[in-house]
Amino acid sequence: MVKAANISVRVQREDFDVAVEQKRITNGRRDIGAVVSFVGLCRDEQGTLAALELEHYPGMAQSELQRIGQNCTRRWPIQELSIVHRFGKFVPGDNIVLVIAASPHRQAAFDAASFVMDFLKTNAPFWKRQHLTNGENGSWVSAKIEDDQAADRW
Amino acid sequence: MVKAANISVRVQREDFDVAVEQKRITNGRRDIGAVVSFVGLCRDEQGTLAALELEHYPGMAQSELQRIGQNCTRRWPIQELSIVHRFGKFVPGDNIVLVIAASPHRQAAFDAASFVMDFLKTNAPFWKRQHLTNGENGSWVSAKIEDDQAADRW
Amino acid sequence: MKLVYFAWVRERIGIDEETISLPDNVTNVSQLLTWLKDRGEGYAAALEHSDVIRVAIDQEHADAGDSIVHAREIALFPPMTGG
Amino acid sequence: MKLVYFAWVRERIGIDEETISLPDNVTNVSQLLTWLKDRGEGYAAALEHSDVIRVAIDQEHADAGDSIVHAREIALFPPMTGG
Repeated sequence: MVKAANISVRVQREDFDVAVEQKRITNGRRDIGAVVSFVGLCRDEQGTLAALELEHYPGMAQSELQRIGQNCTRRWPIQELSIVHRFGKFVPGDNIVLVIAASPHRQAAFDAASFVMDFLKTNAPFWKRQHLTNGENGSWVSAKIEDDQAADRW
Repeated sequence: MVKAANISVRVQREDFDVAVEQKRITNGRRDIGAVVSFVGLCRDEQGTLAALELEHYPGMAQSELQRIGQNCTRRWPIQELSIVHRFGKFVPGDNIVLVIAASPHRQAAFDAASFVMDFLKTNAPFWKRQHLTNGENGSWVSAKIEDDQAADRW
Repeated sequence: MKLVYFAWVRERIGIDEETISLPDNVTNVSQLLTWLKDRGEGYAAALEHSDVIRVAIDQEHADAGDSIVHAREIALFPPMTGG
Repeated sequence: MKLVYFAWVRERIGIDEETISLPDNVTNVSQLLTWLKDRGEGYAAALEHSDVIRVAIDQEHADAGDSIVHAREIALFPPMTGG
């Protein structure tokens, strides 16, 4: 049997260190078989993005991520689940979000991390606005239909 | 357009450092949106396993992982793919395998890492034998039907 | 009752939050949106396409028919784009 | 032609590798397995259930009907259990 999952959720301005988070999960344990980590970064393929600003709903951001985590660990045999979501201003290359799932089994770890990301996209109260290199500032990023579809598949 | 993927494959006795591998992939880049990493560890839930020994087919292990990597990056828009597989002796908690996939898009990164793990399990020439805490030594781990099924879904 | 606004809903309405007293006949989420729309130009612009507006009651996602009678804090915001 | 063995195939046969000359009528993978089975007790034990034995020709996975005529190195091993 897999013991009840530990769920850790943080909403913060500061950067995170994937290695530190991963070590906190696996250190000294003998029962973890698979660790899947997802890092979402601020991306700029065409050189048009100067910065992203991420607004969030304090309090609800934390509790909604916790709810997503609980739904996830009810569904898969997960030993440890960590979710870290940043807010504030980002330039391309910056870390935005981290999800780590540890399980005895690889498919559960993959599914859990993927599930959390899909629901985080559609349900966690964060909003992005972009500042462009051409000086155009402040347009809000539109929600994607594909993100709703990704969450619907679970 | 996503540029042709860089595929890095290593078969080694030494441990790997997830953080170092991940940094090598993302450092100084602005075009990566998602990094999925998978770490497979030597696991012992019941306290019966003293150690695992991993035998491999030198040369073929490397080239088969490379082939799996190429099949993967042909299929998804992957920017960077790293595969590290260790051989030798392991105790519970030790790292065995690492797969990191970087992509502009999260689903591609998840699928790529999962695809590589599924085919690595069924196609990469590595064999595990277990040494038990009760002194029983050397029995070979049997291949799992579920692993073949996991590879068949792609 | 406290109302809080985020992202372009906040920008169009022009304030982060406000405390209001609702008329007795405004008891659920969709009635609240209809009532707010008439409070001025900013509200009308923010709630023009009220079907895309998401609502949270006491920091949990809510649907159009959900009761707001016992709510302490109601949030209005556009579809989320985090991650 | 060089033959290499891994895991319990290696253990049952009792050697890591060997160089052999094949008779002219052994030209594909399944003929090789049948021929090897008759070479002694260890071979018989290793290849008892020859349908589970995996074969690689020059370090690429091969099927039962694949030709071995131009092979330099043929490997025999059980189903893989890495990862």
